[in-house]
Amino acid sequence: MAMAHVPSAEEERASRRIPTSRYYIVWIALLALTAITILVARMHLGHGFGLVVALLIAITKGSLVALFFMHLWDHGGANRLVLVTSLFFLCLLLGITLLDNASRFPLTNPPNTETLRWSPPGPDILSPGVGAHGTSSRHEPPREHAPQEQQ
Amino acid sequence: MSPSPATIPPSTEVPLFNERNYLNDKAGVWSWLTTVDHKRIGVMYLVLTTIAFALGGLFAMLIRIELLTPGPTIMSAATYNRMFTLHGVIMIFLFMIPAIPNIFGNFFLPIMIGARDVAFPRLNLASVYIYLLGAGVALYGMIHGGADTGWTFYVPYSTTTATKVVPILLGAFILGMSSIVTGINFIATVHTLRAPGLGWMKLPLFVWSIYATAIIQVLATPVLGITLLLVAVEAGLGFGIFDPARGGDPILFQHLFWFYSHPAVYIMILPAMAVISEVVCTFARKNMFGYKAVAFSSLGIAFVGFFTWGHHLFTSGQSTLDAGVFGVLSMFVGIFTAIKVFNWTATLYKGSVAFRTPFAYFCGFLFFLVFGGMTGIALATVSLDVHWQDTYFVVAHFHFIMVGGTIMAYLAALHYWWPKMFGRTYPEGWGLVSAVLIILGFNATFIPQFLLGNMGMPRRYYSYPPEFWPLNVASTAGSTLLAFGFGIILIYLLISLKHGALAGPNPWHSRGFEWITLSPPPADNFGPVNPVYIHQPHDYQHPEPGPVPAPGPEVPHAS
Amino acid sequence: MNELMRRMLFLPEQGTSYAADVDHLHFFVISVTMLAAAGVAITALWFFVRYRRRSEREATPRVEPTALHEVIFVGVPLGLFLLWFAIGFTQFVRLKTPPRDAMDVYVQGKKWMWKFAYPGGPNGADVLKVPAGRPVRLLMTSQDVIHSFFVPAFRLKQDVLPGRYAETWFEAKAPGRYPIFCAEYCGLGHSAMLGEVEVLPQADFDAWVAQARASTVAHAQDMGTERIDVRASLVEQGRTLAAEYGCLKCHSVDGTPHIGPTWLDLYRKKERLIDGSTIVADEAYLTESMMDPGARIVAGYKNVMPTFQGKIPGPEIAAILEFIKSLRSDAVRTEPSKGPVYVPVPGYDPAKH
Amino acid sequence: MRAEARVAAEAHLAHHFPNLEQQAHAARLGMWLFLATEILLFGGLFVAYGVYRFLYADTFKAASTLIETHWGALNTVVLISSSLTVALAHHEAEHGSMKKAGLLLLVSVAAGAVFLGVKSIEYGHHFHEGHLPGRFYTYAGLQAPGASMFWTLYFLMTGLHGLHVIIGMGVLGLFGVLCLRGKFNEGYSTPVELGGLYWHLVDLIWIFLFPLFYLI
Repeated sequence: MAMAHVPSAEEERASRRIPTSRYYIVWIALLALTAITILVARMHLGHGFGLVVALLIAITKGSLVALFFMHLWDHGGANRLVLVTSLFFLCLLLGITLLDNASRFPLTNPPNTETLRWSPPGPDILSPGVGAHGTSSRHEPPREHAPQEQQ
Repeated sequence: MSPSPATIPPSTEVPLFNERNYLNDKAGVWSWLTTVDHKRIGVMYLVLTTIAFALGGLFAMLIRIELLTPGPTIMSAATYNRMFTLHGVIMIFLFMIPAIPNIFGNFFLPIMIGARDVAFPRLNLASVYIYLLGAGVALYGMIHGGADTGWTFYVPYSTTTATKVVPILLGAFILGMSSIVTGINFIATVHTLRAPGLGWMKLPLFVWSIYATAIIQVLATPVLGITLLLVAVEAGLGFGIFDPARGGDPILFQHLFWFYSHPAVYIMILPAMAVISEVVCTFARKNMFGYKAVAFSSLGIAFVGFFTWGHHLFTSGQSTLDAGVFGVLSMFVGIFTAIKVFNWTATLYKGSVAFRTPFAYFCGFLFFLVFGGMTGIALATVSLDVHWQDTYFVVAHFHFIMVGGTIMAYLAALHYWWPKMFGRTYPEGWGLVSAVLIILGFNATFIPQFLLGNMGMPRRYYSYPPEFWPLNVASTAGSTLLAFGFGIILIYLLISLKHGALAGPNPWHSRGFEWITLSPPPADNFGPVNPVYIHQPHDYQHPEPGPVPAPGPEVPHAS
Repeated sequence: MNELMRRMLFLPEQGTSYAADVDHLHFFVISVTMLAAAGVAITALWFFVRYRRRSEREATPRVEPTALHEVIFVGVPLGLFLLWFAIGFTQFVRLKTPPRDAMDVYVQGKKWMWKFAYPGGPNGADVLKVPAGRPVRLLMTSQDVIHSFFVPAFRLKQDVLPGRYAETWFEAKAPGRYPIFCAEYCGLGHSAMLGEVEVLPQADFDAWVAQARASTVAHAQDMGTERIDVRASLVEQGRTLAAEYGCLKCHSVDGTPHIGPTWLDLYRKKERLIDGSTIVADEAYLTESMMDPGARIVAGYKNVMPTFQGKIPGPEIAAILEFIKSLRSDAVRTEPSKGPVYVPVPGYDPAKH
Repeated sequence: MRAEARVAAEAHLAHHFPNLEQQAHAARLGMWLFLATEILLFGGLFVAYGVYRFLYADTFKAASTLIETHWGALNTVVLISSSLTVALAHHEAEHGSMKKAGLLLLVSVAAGAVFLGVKSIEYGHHFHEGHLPGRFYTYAGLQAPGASMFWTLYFLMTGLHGLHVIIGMGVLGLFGVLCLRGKFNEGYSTPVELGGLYWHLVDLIWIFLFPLFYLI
């Protein structure tokens, strides 16, 4: 940061006249990208691939909005840092949490087909119906996925 | 020499007590309720957080009395569960998080950087009212039955309990907004309102730490906000976002919750480190040994603090791989604290050390922080945590950091800056007596809890097997001493407001930047002239300039 | 040395080989912690004594650290911390990886008890019997909220989550009895959710299992179509019956408001009726409410309960009443239950397994 | 800048700032910090979406076909265009054309209203079909683990976004009216800029919500 009270170079740059045509160009680009992402979705690419393409297009669109409509292209400095930092920590939270779900003991993930296969052998003490004592009255028993019902 | 130019007229008379100050500049209750003066807002926070602290302390004492015997002592299990929830919620959201940043940060951060107010004064006032609103909503919940979930609000317990958990959640959410507003204000202030000559590498270390705290407040608190809202929505409407019966994942809640609540620990301890950095320099009469290391370690804690939340989940069902990732990252956050501890200690080397009450608290702080911090490292050592997780060891560890760290620093700050804030000194004798009482009482309260944790006593236990009895009695006895200590402080500080000796502008002969102005400071902080900064803070190498110079003549904006 | 440190730190006995290894790391870490805290405190104290202020106008030299200082300040603790992590994580991976030959036991936590089931029977509550010297894998789930299965003597803890399984394992060294605590806060009875691991010599364990399975068959033959295990306490019978008759569909037992008044703390409670009068919910009123529910309705509730006149035999009414009477929010056990621990499963035929 | 505009703008200078540029810089930084908190507020929901999508990938794919893409596409176009008008309004305000700026802001508010109208049509359809969160989920066509979770996330995320649209409309409407009344001038149009930043963020979040719920 430059000395606090002196308008920085970025501010000087920000105050010079920006042609309105720039906004229109960005707008057209955003519309075009929207059309492309819809078309790509119609093409039914592979499961993961479609997601990646859609997110890449969304990130491109988001960057256009942030850079030109929100003037990060002209301002920068601390403002850019703030945005980048917040996105960084968001990715961190998302990344490590997903890593956890992907790598934990498989039965510790919420019921999926894998869990359903792991119903306990022998007498069933684990079904919620048997000891109705603690079942919360506000929720129905976990019908969608109770392991023992899949035997 | 201090941050005033060398051209002070020698005839400058500095009054011992600044008659026309921020306290009496405008009169009347209304002028307080609508004030945008950062100093008055700091004082308002001082009053509010003291009330919260007294309430939280009362609950703590009731909890300790209940645990005096293995079975029921004075209350039912239902009441006990509400007590520890309220103790946690009040102490964390109403006291720990706002206390040092909102009282001393508000009061001294602008003064230290030569600003006449924070960047957004009206927003600053709004944060007080948001705080009051949040406290009010939480209080409504408390009066109408309270919540019995613990301050961690773990699902699915919190979404199925019959108690009034929704108002408490909303209260905590609103308090979070107050915290965010303060954080935004501090960051913008430090970026845009530093006085001429005050570059980043001349900022007082207090400002560095508060700045780092503000970064955490801004980036972490919103995640807590949305998490608490989701729990409230699920408890109130049954949307099932964390409900296992509908495919929800309770561990996801824990990830989101600790993504805030682990950095929140640093929201509580970084301001304490901020205070200690000032206190140690003043009472050792030395510049900080390794200024840059201490400054950047604050930012380091703020940054790495975001990478370690998963060490609260080692036994929760989180994956082994994640446990490893969080385990190793947690080790790095300890390093930054170690740097600070070593540098503070080294600052005393070749200093001129005066033993006053704030310095007594500094000594306590140093020991407790090392012990508490290293037990934190021990807890983050994955296999050890399996035994300690959710036992009294954890309780003792975070109380060592919170009480032994934050409250020691809070008391140090209170004594250190009391003369500046109110123009009068506290009685030194009583100060030392209560400091000794508190440090002894603190050890007696929490060291037995470490041992209880080792024995395997889980936390949040209303009753316990008889083998845990003797250590619980010791802990309760210690907490009584602690309560006495706090009581004494409250009494003598209140008395000193009227009857204390006049302090003068710089009773400690400190070269910290906040001491250049009068005591108590005038409403616009510096009078007619703006301060100009030439030296680093705590620069004691120049010849003693006599009584503290009044702010020098205005220097035209240039750099 | 090991024994001395363990006693000094108030640690419980080391019931597994894993526990001993964890304790050694514990001693290492805690010793360094105490040394560091004492070291910093003593250094500070020495500096204070050596450099105490002698006059109010003392000048001090400016002392700046060299790069070496900061490298030492960072390097020494970081080296120690990473060493601890390396040892600790290796141990943790060991705890998380059950041996292939481990014996499985299913564990279910619920408010506020532990249930255990062995593949092939039997099952039961509160006491987990395992053979000594054999790895045991626990597959654990919860019926309601999160609990945490904690055996201090084994240095073992694992949260138990509803709707999914968690796993952990241990190998008990020697026969003995070790307490189980619930370490994750789960409500009113959290501190009473106690249990016990009973470690038996392998031969005793085998004999116990064989006997329990045999009595299951005998029991199934004896009991015929009898639904209720008459050897259970009246309260336990009442709990089962209440579930069976559907009482719990409308009455909660944990204080939650529902279609009917909660049973928690209901006995001897003063209730306001819809006609404005009050009544003490004693045995007579509770029985009347089962037989003729519409007679006296508690304020705030609708007359929707069907009558159970003639549908419940007398002894069963008594059992349900006993169950209601047992539901006290302040009735907290401080010991594991002493009741009939292993109830054989009626109708279960071990020959098939 | 013209001299009289400079004088008029000085009236907005707070006592503790040395000059207007500095004050605008602080306000902009404060706004960006606030936007960062908004990003992390939504971030919690995006993480929940990520986790549940990971766990119930097929169910989410099946559920997303129940949302009609054309409504989402229309709303995307509406929001992007309103972002353009807001950006233009800021541009005009900075160069002193307050009337134009005010009108452009009011156009943006109208676009926000269109967005909410379309959203309410969609919501009505989902209510009718029983595509509802958690315990309200009654749709018989898709019964699989995680099906109700998709709608929980859909309603929470679009609902929170809709709330932001409403707040944004209020803010832009207020500043639009103030522009028309001449409360701002060439030297001082910071509120218009900050309100615009808020609106762009609302747009930016929708840009991510649209593919996550409507396309994949």
